[in-house]
Amino acid sequence: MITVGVRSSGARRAAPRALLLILTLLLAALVPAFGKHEPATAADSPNGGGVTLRVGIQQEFDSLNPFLGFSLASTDVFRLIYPTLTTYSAEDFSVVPELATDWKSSEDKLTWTFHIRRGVHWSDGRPVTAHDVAYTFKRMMNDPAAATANGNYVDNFSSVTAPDDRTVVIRTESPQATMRSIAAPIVPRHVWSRIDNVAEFANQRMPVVGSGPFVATEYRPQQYLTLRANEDFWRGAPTVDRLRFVNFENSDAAVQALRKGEIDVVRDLTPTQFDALRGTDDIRRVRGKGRRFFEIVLNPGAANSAGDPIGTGHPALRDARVRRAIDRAIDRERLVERVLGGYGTVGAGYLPPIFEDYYWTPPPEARRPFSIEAANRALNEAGYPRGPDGVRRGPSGRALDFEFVLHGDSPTDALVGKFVKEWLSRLGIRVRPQPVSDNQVNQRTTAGDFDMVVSGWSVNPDPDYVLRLQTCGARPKPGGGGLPDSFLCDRRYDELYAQQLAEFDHSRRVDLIRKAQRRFHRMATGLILFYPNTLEAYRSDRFAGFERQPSEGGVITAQQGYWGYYGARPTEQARTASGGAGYRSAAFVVVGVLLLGAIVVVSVAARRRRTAEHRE
Amino acid sequence: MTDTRDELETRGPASGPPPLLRFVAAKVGGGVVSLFLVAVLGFFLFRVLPGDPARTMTRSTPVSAEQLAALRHRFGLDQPLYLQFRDFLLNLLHGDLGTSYIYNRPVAELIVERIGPTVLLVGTATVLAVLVGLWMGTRAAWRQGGAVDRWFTSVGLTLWSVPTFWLGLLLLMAFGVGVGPLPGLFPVAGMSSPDVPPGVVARVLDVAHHLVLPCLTLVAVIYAQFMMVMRTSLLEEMGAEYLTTARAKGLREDLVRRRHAVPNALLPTVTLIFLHLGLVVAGAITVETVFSWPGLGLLTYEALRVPDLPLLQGTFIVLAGSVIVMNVLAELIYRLLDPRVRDS
Amino acid sequence: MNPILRMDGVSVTYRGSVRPRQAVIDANLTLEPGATLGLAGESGCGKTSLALAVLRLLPRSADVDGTILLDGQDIERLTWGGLRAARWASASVVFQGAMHALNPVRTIADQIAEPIRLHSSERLSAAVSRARVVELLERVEIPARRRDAYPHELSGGQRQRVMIAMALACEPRLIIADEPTTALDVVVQSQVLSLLRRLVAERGIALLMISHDLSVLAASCRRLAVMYRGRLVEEGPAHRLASAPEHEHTGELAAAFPTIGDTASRYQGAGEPVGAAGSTRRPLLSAEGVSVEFTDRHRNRVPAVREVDLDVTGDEILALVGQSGSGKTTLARTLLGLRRPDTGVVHYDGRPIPTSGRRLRDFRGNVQLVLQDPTGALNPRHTVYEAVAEGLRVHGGAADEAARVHEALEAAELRPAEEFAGRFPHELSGGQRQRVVIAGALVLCPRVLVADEPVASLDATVRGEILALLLRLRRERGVSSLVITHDLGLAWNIADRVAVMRAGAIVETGPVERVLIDPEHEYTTELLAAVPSFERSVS
Amino acid sequence: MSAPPNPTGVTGRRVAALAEGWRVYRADRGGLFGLAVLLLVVGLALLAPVLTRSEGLDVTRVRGEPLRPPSATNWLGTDESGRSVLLLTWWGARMSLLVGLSAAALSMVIGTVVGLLAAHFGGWVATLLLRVTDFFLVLPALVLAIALSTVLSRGVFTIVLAIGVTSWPQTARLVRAQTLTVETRPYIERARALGGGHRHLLGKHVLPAVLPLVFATTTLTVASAIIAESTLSFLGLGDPSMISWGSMLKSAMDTGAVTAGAWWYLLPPGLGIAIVVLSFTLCGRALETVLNPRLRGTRR
Repeated sequence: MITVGVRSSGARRAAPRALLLILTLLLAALVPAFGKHEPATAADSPNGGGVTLRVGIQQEFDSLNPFLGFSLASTDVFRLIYPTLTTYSAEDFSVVPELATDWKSSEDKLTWTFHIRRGVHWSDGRPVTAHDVAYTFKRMMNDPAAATANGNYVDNFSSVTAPDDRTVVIRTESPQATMRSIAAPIVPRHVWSRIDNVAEFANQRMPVVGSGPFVATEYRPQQYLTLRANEDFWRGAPTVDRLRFVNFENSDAAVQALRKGEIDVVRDLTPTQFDALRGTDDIRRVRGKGRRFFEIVLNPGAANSAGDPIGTGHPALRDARVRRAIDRAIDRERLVERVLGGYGTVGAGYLPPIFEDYYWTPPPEARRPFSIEAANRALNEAGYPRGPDGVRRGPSGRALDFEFVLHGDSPTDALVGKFVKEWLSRLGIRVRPQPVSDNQVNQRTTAGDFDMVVSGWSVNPDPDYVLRLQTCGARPKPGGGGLPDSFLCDRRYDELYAQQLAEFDHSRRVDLIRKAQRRFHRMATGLILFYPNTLEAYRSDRFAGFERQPSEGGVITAQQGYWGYYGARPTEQARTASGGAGYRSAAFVVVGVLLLGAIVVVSVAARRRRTAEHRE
Repeated sequence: MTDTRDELETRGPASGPPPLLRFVAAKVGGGVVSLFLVAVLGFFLFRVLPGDPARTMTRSTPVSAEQLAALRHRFGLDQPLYLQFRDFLLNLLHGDLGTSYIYNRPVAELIVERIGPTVLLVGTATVLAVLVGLWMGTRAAWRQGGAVDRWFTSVGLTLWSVPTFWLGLLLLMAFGVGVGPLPGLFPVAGMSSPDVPPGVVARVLDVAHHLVLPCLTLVAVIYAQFMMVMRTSLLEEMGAEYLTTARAKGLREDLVRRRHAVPNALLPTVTLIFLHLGLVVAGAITVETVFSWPGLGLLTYEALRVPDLPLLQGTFIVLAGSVIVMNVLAELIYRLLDPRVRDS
Repeated sequence: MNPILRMDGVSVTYRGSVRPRQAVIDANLTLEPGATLGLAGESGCGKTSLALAVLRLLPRSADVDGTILLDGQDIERLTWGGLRAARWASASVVFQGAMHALNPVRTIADQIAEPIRLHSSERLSAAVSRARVVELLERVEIPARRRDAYPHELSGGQRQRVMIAMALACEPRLIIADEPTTALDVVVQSQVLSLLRRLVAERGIALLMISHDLSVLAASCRRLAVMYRGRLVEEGPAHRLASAPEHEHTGELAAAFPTIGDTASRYQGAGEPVGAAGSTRRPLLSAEGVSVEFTDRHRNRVPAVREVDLDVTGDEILALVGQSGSGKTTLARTLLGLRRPDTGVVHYDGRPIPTSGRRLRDFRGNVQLVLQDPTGALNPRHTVYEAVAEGLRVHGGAADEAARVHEALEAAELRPAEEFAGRFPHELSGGQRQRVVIAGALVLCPRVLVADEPVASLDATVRGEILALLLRLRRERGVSSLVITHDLGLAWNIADRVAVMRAGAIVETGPVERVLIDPEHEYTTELLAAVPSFERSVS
Repeated sequence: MSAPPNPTGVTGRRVAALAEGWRVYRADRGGLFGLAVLLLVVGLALLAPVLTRSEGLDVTRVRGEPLRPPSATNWLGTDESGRSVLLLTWWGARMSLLVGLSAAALSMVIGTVVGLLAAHFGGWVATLLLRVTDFFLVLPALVLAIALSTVLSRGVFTIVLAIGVTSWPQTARLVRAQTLTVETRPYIERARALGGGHRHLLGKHVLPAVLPLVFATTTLTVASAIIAESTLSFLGLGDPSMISWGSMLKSAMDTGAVTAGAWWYLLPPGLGIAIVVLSFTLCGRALETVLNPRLRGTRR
């Protein structure tokens, strides 16, 4: 032991050996990790032939537990492995049967009866019955943890029963127009009734028992999730044999992987990447309309549900004239061109153009086109003169100096902040962008502690949820909680909202929703800047095409349904090529490099030993 | 003035195990205190942060106010801070680091899952960097001011001056993506390919293939530290009189170096190497992010973006804690290696 | 018989960055087998360079001219391999400061065995070399069981013995001992010297011993050579050089190591307190039952000073002598109020010394400290003027600061004061620096100087001047001195009274003439016996 | 007759001491290179408002096409908003240097104070300070800086704070060691014997002896602070509205410059960091050589 530090000559010679030993040990330490998932993959060898659709994603699966998972990545998977009562058509988002073959509601619209499809089986062979559906909903109603992700669907339920294997009866507290679009995944009762604590259950025992077009078979956190095709899917087996989601930490890595053919589809491309892929061999780009809108909320004088003012909003923003003037100072066309690289639609009413029915643009007389001069004029007329420093003053003499809260990790926010700051400075309004963490953005939004804040929502095919955000009811309760957006609390808007919720006739409902958007636009509490496109790309040598949703200008991945993955059309080349071809050559490269290194080390050492005697 | 030392008396050899035990106890005790401080720091740092994680978790998903309240309750966010702190400490003792917001799973479980890849990456890189650094440092110091010294030093310093993630990006572009005629030799992301043929050898080779670029990046950035430490440490020894003794004995120059100078210079280097482990950890965070290496660093980065406070807190405690543990180990090892402090 | 070492016209020149420096100029030396030669000289005179040149151990920046024949071989013409073979086998070295000359992380047995294995013609088995190591250790009186000890586990004397054992390992014909005992206490020094003397005599090994201490050399060598500024100025039999030096410098060296009891070595004015007897007999600074304890690394309380009573009366020079570690420096710090005694009390002028505030500062003005190492005692960033004025400034400044600094410099014999005021310490010689330190003390007009080894780090030539200055200050300004020293000769030179300290306690106090000539305590006798002197030199 | 010190003589000697230091420094070619580069970069950064027009940074006014390769009009191409990368790099130098220098200054102040106090005063204060220092020394600085910048709102001040309060322990350790060394010097004891109090000792003797080395280390701290700034920005913890080299790299990566092969956007800020950091490191090492003669080349 004494000689450890002393016998250096021995230590020197031992060093390479020690290194080798350590490396071997480190590698050996990993072997069990590989073995862990072996049983799951044995049945479905990676090279067992067939076509694998590999999708690069840049978001983690927050949970594979359908009661807990919120993230887009997770909900996308749930749609593939669990059934839902109904789904949205790939063509135009119309509600179509899925697990429920048909449904009807009572006269008072309070009782809904769904009939469950026959011949559908869970992946472990058990049949899917009405009891599974009832179990799932009841668990969400009774177990708070199970309500985590989809509790909002059952908020209004008073009871759920399954009188027989094929019938589910749901009673609601009040009429609800969205009853036909309950997107909550249905889980097998025989599996989940054994789970006591939903909150702690990761649902990672592979294969996951489900009944969608695919079955999850292998999961490596932060690396990939593999699903195999469900041959017994009631609609028929999917066109690919396997589907794999591969995690990438940044979109550049994903794009490189696409270029090298390591993955087949990539989503959430930046405009730059999208442009860079133009003209690349074997890669086709897909520009789809997005479901998101991007808005700037101007604090109109936030108040809680009791009507008491809260937050630190600037008084000048309570003046709708100021808000409209600000709106006129924002050049949306330029934002779409510079921030989105042209891949987006200029913001208009409220709901995005992907939903053609509801999409509303202001008529010419209501439009507020970009004009700094007009905005300046409007502010002058409204009584906000410029102070000696060029900054306008409100009636109370307070300078128009606004805190603009941004999401710190969002490049889009940062860029929009830069533009808005410059434009408003020409209006005599000082803007101080404040990039903060998402948690803080949300907290400040809820508390009304902002003058301007960036906001944005993904809109479901049924727009009820985002419409409700702008009602008085969405304002936070005095004790905290609540989910406000722009703190618009307008009697006229609320009336329109209530009418559309109780309206079961589609075209009348559309009309009401457009009117509500017009009111929202008029009040100018939320300035809708743009609707970004969803940019995707795929390997055209391996896939001829995908089912898009909607079929006109829609997207491949993250649909409101499973159509994109389910209806992928592999090329002949993809069917015949064997996987893992690139791997062996890579292995040879590594071995070669290692060997070369070893040879160099040995020869240098030998030379040194020979010459050592001659040197001083 | 050494007036407490009595030259007449022969100072005995090791006066038994008690001092050593006391030393070990003191060091381990100090480490435990530091770990506790890390835990406390981890808690308060991340809890004083304003923000509403519940809403962030459900970002852009339709949820009701009731769901949010239930979430806040589930994560204990509706409790007063001191109660949260008490629960945090109690849970920590059981190895429970709370539940991640973004993964909806126990943080401890996530960390255990990711720790292997990080140990592989950081371990390999550190071992390589230490070997390369020590060797180069020895060569550079022995011929101070010579061509070898100048080259080693300037290359090392230049690489040290480059931001880790930027170097990683360049390597990724050059060897992962490929530049001009050079094809992408190495994978751009991840730790293993999903479509590797079965068999341990193939899997190990596959991981090694993925390991090359991240490991290279990390080694390139950190080895200079070890090299400079070794160089300085050896230069300190270069003028030592016992080297003159060794030369007077008729030893060859390389024996003087290997038997006498290097073992002495190595001792202070050991502690400094461990002190620089924090730097390696820092490098791991960025390297793992650039190369999508599924380890703790990447987990930290994931947690950062939200920020997922329990997860950040967990990775903070684990990363800082492991560096502290390594340092305590270093002190113990040093104690064993250096006869001068071994028995005192 | 051929001489074992022969140097003809050897010069050593260092190629400096500015200009070359000649360390050794035209040295001629011859050493017959079995002969002993002492090479004396002040620090920096080139004696170590000359010794290292024998084995070509000088740094690369050194050029050696002339011929050096070691055992008949011209070492300049040897190949590296030949040179390596000659090193240690023909001549070995006992280096100064064995703590640094031994590798701290290897056991002593390992280090002793290294040259044995290296220079052995056949491969030695581990057992053989171990037996040889044990034999060598026993020869230098270190028990064999200590062979696996590391250097730091041994005392200074033992380490030096290990160096000697190592030097004997290959049975060389010449041993070069470079200041082999400098860092050691007198008692240990005499033990190590007698061991070295005995071993070379037994085996007929030639010895070239280098030291600044003429008495040490005289005690060990038959012939002495004196080196001064790179040149050998005098060579001859030891007793002749000691008793009748021809060169002026040899005389200076000899004077630095006075013969105790020889009245010629007593300085003018020593032992003759001036002033009225009544006023001076009163203790000015006194310790009553003072004890001081330290806390060591294991939290044990270690007594450093035990129950000491000591008076410094006005107008006297009191020498406090003792070996290192005897607690004399701690006692001095306590007397200065830099440390608080754990028990007992220190009085100044009849009152306990204050512990804080203004009164402590006033007390500090009266009792001043002069330190061993003048180089360290001056802040290298401060000019002489600033260093001297520092005391005044600390005490609130003085309107006539410049005048008082000037006066203090003159009093410390730095004349003309203007010339020195603007200089930095590194531009001064060692003696001048010590004068600046003294001037810095004098500027406050103290009544007592506590001088801790005031000349230990100074060369022989300067030593006398500083001691004379202390005497003159006593005579002209009535400044008492408490001189702390390990050097009994110094006490004999200038002190009125002497106090002998051992292991924290004062064992004997009395007038110099009585204590040093007719000691009562056996420890004093022991100390006196260990002092090397010309009388006891090998003749 | 009084002998006032000759002020010009003293100054002359101090100048001579500086000249000697400069002579040693000059011998270090790396140090000279670093100094030259730093002078150039700092000069350019200071003159940016004079030599360039800041309108080029205003996203609403630039007319350039986004992400174009270098051309006659834009020598280093354009960024995703059509701004000149050259102009951005130029102005980014200001922010990067500012952050680096301020963070290093903050770390220097904390480190020096803690180190001095820990070394000069014994007892529980020193023990506590030493414990804290050791604790922060082993704590991975970047991890703590990440934590801090997550907690605080984004901005220059946060970055400076996060880097400053995590990088001081090395300085504290160095100052402590140096102070302990200085305090063993006899002149400290002499000053104490002269009656000097803590302020006198620290102000007149310890601090002047410690400061040069502190400056040398701080030079090295600036280097690591600039890297830390870019790393924090890369991790998304910087202030995206400020123009620094780190935030430029972050924007480049966010917009997909790697995929687009926009090397002109990735290389300038990265090279800027590398060159400036290298220069600071070289200067710091050269300064250390000047101040610590032991590091100068001597060899037996």
